[in-house]
Amino acid sequence: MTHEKLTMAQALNRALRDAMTEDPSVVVFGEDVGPLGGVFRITDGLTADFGEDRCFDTPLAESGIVGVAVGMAMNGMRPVVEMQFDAFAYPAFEQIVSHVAKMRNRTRGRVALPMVIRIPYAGGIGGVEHHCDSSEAYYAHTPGLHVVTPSTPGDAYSMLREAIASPDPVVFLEPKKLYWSKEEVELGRSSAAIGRAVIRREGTDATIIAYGPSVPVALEAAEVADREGRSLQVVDVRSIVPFDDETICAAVRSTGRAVVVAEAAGFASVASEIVARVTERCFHSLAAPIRRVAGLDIPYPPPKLEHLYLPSVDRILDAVDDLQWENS
Amino acid sequence: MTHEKLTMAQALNRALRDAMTEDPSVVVFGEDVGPLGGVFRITDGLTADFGEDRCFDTPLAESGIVGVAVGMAMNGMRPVVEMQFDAFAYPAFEQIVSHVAKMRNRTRGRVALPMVIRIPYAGGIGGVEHHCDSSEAYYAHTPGLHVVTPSTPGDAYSMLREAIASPDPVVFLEPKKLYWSKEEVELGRSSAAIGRAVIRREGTDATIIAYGPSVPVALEAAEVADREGRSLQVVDVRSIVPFDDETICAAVRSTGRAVVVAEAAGFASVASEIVARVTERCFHSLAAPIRRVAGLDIPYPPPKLEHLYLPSVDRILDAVDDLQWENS
Amino acid sequence: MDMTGDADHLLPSDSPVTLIGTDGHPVADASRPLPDDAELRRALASLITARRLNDQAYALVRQGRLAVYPSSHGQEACQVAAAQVLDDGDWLFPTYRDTVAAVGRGVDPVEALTLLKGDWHCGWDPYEHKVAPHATPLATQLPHAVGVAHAARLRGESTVVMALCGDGGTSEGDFHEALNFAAVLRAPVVFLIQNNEYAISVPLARQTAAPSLAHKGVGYGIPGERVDGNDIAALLSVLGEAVARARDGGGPQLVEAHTYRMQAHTNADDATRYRADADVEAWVARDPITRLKTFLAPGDSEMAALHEQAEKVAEHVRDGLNRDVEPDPADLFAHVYAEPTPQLREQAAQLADDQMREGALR
Amino acid sequence: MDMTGDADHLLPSDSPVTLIGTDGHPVADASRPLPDDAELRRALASLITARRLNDQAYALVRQGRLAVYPSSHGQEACQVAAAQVLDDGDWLFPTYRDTVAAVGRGVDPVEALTLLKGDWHCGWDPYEHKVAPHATPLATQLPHAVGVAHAARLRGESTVVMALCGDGGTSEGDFHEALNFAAVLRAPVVFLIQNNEYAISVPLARQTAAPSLAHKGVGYGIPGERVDGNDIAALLSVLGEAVARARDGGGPQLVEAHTYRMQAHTNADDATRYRADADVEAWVARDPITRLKTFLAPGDSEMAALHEQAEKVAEHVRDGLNRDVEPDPADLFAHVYAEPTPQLREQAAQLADDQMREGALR
Ligand SMILES: Cc1ncc(C[n+]2csc(CCOP(=O)(O)OP(=O)(O)O)c2C)c(N)n1
Ligand SMILES: Cc1ncc(C[n+]2csc(CCOP(=O)(O)OP(=O)(O)O)c2C)c(N)n1
Ligand SMILES: [Mg+2]
Ligand SMILES: [Mg+2]
Repeated sequence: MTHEKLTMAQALNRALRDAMTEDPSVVVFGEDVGPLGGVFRITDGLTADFGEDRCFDTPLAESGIVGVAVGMAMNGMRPVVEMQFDAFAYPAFEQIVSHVAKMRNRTRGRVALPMVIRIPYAGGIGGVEHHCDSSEAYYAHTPGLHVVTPSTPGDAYSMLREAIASPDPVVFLEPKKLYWSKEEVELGRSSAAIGRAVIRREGTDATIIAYGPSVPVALEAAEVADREGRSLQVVDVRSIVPFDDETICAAVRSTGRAVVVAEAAGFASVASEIVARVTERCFHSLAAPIRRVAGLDIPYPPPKLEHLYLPSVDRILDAVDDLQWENS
Repeated sequence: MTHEKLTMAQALNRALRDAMTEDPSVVVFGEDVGPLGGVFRITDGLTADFGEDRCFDTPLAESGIVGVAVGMAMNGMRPVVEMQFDAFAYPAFEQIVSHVAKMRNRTRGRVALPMVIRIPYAGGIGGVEHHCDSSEAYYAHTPGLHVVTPSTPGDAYSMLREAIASPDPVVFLEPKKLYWSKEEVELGRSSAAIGRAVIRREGTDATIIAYGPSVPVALEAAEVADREGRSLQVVDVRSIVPFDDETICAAVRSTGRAVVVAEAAGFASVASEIVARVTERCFHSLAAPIRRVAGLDIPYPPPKLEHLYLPSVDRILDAVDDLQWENS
Repeated sequence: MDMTGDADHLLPSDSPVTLIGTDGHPVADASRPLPDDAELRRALASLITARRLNDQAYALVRQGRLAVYPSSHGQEACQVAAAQVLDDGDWLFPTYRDTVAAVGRGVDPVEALTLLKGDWHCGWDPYEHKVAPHATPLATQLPHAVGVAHAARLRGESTVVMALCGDGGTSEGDFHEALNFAAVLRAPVVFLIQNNEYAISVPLARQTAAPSLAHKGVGYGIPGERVDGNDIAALLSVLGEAVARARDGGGPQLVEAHTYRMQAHTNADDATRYRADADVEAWVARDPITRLKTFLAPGDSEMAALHEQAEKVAEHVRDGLNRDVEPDPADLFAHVYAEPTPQLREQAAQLADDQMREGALR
Repeated sequence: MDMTGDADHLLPSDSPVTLIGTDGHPVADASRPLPDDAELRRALASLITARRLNDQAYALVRQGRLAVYPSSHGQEACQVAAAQVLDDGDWLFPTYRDTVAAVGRGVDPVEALTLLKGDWHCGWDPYEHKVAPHATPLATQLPHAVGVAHAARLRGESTVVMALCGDGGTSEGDFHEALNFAAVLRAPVVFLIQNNEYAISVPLARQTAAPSLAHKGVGYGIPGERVDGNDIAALLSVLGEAVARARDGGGPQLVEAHTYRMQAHTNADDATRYRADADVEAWVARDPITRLKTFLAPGDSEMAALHEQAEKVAEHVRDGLNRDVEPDPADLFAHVYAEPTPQLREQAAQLADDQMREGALR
């Protein structure tokens, strides 16, 4: 095992390289992923180093990209495709829901689709309309897809390796505001993060459940709370589907209070699911109803107003304050 | 006010006719809605009676249908478009999410899109793959859309009239297995069902919250429970967005126990949202966690197995049994 | 800056290629030679079986053994030819109407009808005969076909993919994207449009204003050709050539076959609402089987043998569909992922539990 | 059964229509007359303002007043012509790169930059000048354009819609569906593709294998034409004719303008990663403004007046963008629906509450 200090963007690039080196059936394609290296440079240098057959630019058509990936996955390849931004995956929605998610089941397991759909998602970078959607609920609600989202460069590397190696299609959501976050990354394949949440910070008073772009915000809130004398545990969901009920419910039972933090509009969201399933399982351990700190139920706002939309340390701490401490 | 005994399909047809008669800007289009009258005959006779300009067949392209409707709505019309089946609305997903839902907000209210997207949805009719999806969560999670679903011919008539008259886009979900259900229908515009849930059956022991195709199943369960000595209240949500917190929370508070019933796969669904929001609001009135009886987290099964997927009277009653009666 | 802009080689011929006329005789000034006798006799056998299969399936619908059947009565020549021109290593991507084409590739007709019987979605192993599952969402199979072809090409294999589509399906965005990808990638795909003049109730004139569907190739740089879809000789020739060209690295091709759907869209459809019986009648005279039979003039015993063979297939289908398979509820959870998620295991256990209790109650 | 299959009238000319050559002189064997002098002088004024606007916006990006700007430097002739050929009652559907076209219709350039400044999504009232909001999701505006045109036509109005699209955008399914709907409905829409040879980093050859983008009309039965996109005279002529034809009930038309994006995709893009400086240099000689200036040979005082006018616009933009607008948080909830839902009212109250408390803390 080697270690290297990498940004999340570099870690993802490294994961693609390592997977392509190990397995000749891994191919990367999408819009601008070739010579340009992708608008976020995640595929930087892949065409130069692996050739045009292994990493190539396609025509500008997301349904086509995903549909062609389905065919290639049917025929022995492991395609990793990039959707340029979250909202630009919507043209591929029919392919994703009606084929990517259903092919294995349709054919009683005869046709597997080992493919990864990489989607830079969520906000916080001052992007204009259509560049900041948190679209995880659409995929998480669709049986047949794995839906994962790393919050650290280390997880980005190992989870992308795991996603590429998976026999099933994985919607791989990359929190674009964390592309430039940096840490020491362990290289090589080893992790089993898909299906496993992780405790990012220990704490005893309440549990903050977050994922992707919201994890650093949750950690910051815990830091502030700590200074104010409240001990918050932070759980990083990482794997939305499959969901790690075990780790997350154990965490909530240990504190008896919880707040779910997610950027997506709250209505009928992954945050709703977490509240519902944790409540179903931990009802009598709860001193207060689980609170949600989610995006507002509005279209993602323009850059000058996005700070009001995004879960913030203040909003998280307010929600924690609301957890009926008078009952304890 | 006149009354007539109509099936839900006839009630919808009547609503279209009455709206088209009253307002010349109402236009109906989609696949096979012209001379054929739609595969479910909801648009039967409209071309003959109102002419080809008012009700017409389009090329076979759902994104085009919705996109053209957006343009027509921008320019003074009130389009009512039909998606032939639930899964065949997915090609239009980008248009629905990125434009239909956002145009008003994008333009600070200057461009309204008074349009209705009719979608026959859900299962229970022995349909093959792609003809039975419960897709409400995708739309309900998207801010900017109204999402409604009637469960009776009367509501079908009045809610479709209201949807067509609405200044906002409405995703109008028609439970296809109820097309042939029949009742006395009050004609003419009057209702304000969008935004309002309704109590379909009074009861004191627990509240069943259901919508669309699940309402008759919930009522049947209540009937059976009644014979077994348990009094179940049944709430028909009707309007998923906007959601009627008031009526639904009042109902749950009155019984202290609740089961949410919906056909869609349960994960990150409208049922999750209902559990989450009712629990948030009624936590201390609840004697037990709210239970969900939802579709399984699998692709909609083939006809011979759909009975195992669908919420059934048995599954509802089992869930009611699980509501920790020993605590009361 | 200027592209060469020459479209001549991409344009289809002025009228559909026909080799055997509606009267069963070779057309006088045919643009190409007839396929050889063995090819045509093989086709005749397939056609007769195909027609019998269509009729049998329709009967099974009436008997309630099949939930629904989209018949290809009248379009059998297109489907037989599509299968016949392929090699073993090639792939076929059928729509819901292309049961006959799938069977032509070797798929067991009972397995081909699994979807419509309601037992499971896809009844056959797509890898066994290299036949993709029936595609229901229109045109969505076309990019898959391109992907399969491109993957094969990357590995240096000589696979060709035959992708089927209806006239209505050409209006979908996926048709456009698939053809464009195929052209840019030079993927070895033959796109065959069975233009049967209707998309359920919608006639071609409401579907497109193009001079012909074959003209749609031009915008992608894909050569288009039109062929009489009820003339199996022309189909074998045009499709055979397209397959050979694709195999030789010539890239994709678009073929429009002019044919007609003699029955309703499915048994659930009422075709009298949108077309006149007389229109249908006119097409009886162009029946693909009658035409080939007139041309080949097979002897009575030869015909008897072919019908006997078809009858065997029909019997096999009847038997297969009359056998009630009790689908296993565990299957619901077994194939969603390679390994069921903890959530699915929980739901499966719950369901098994429910069923046991119900069983106990009975 | 047989469609007439004649595509000749749909095919574009062999090379792009050019009226004024790169040397600024009328081409010898031009296929059509030059627009009149007044038209060309009006265009010159717009071009000079347009170029100034592009430069100003780029400067504002560097100063941090604009988040991002997709420049149309080099493509101004296309956008000026697209606006100039329209009547007041007509509609324009721009992409994110078509700020200049929107301004050409009368939209205040400050309002046109609202999106890129980050204050709100669309800064102008689409009904005021009949300019739809900038469309970001590629090709999605094209079906809207068809809908606006069709609605007008149903009411018997003589509206024509000009729908803009990039070369990359032609690959999207919505391009296909929009053109097909327009053709079948005979909607009065002129589709103008600004082929600037790149979609971000992807060159045209990876986007399509078609003889030209104008050839894409054939598959829909829509006439296609190609025009030199840096020759405003040719653009005014070809687009003017297309608009007149659409207004007269002649249906939609597809026009491909050959042009070039002189700057990076946006300021965030690094064009040196995918194209050589020399390629860009070569296009300097085809600059649309130089060309028209050479042809019209305006006097120094005339030019000074035009530059002064352009400078005023630039100043207006500078002032407008340097003014800090404090967007009102209440706007977040005000326009999601005609009436905020109870849920939105609750969230708005919560937000106002949060802000008040934070305000109190400050
Ligand atoms: C995306 C999508 N939209 C709608 C449908 C419903 N539908 C099934 S068949 C059909 C007509 C298809 O016509 P065509 O492509 O000509 O094929 P044919 O049935 O004539 O063989 C329609 C609209 C569908 N299956 N998929
Ligand atoms: C549906 C969709 N996919 C991807 C993008 C991201 N994107 C923005 S501009 C662009 C390139 C567009 O190229 P082209 O159509 O040629 O227009 P140009 O930028 O050259 O004017 C891409 C890929 C988008 N905006 N919408
Ligand atoms: Mg057809
Ligand atoms: Mg371009």
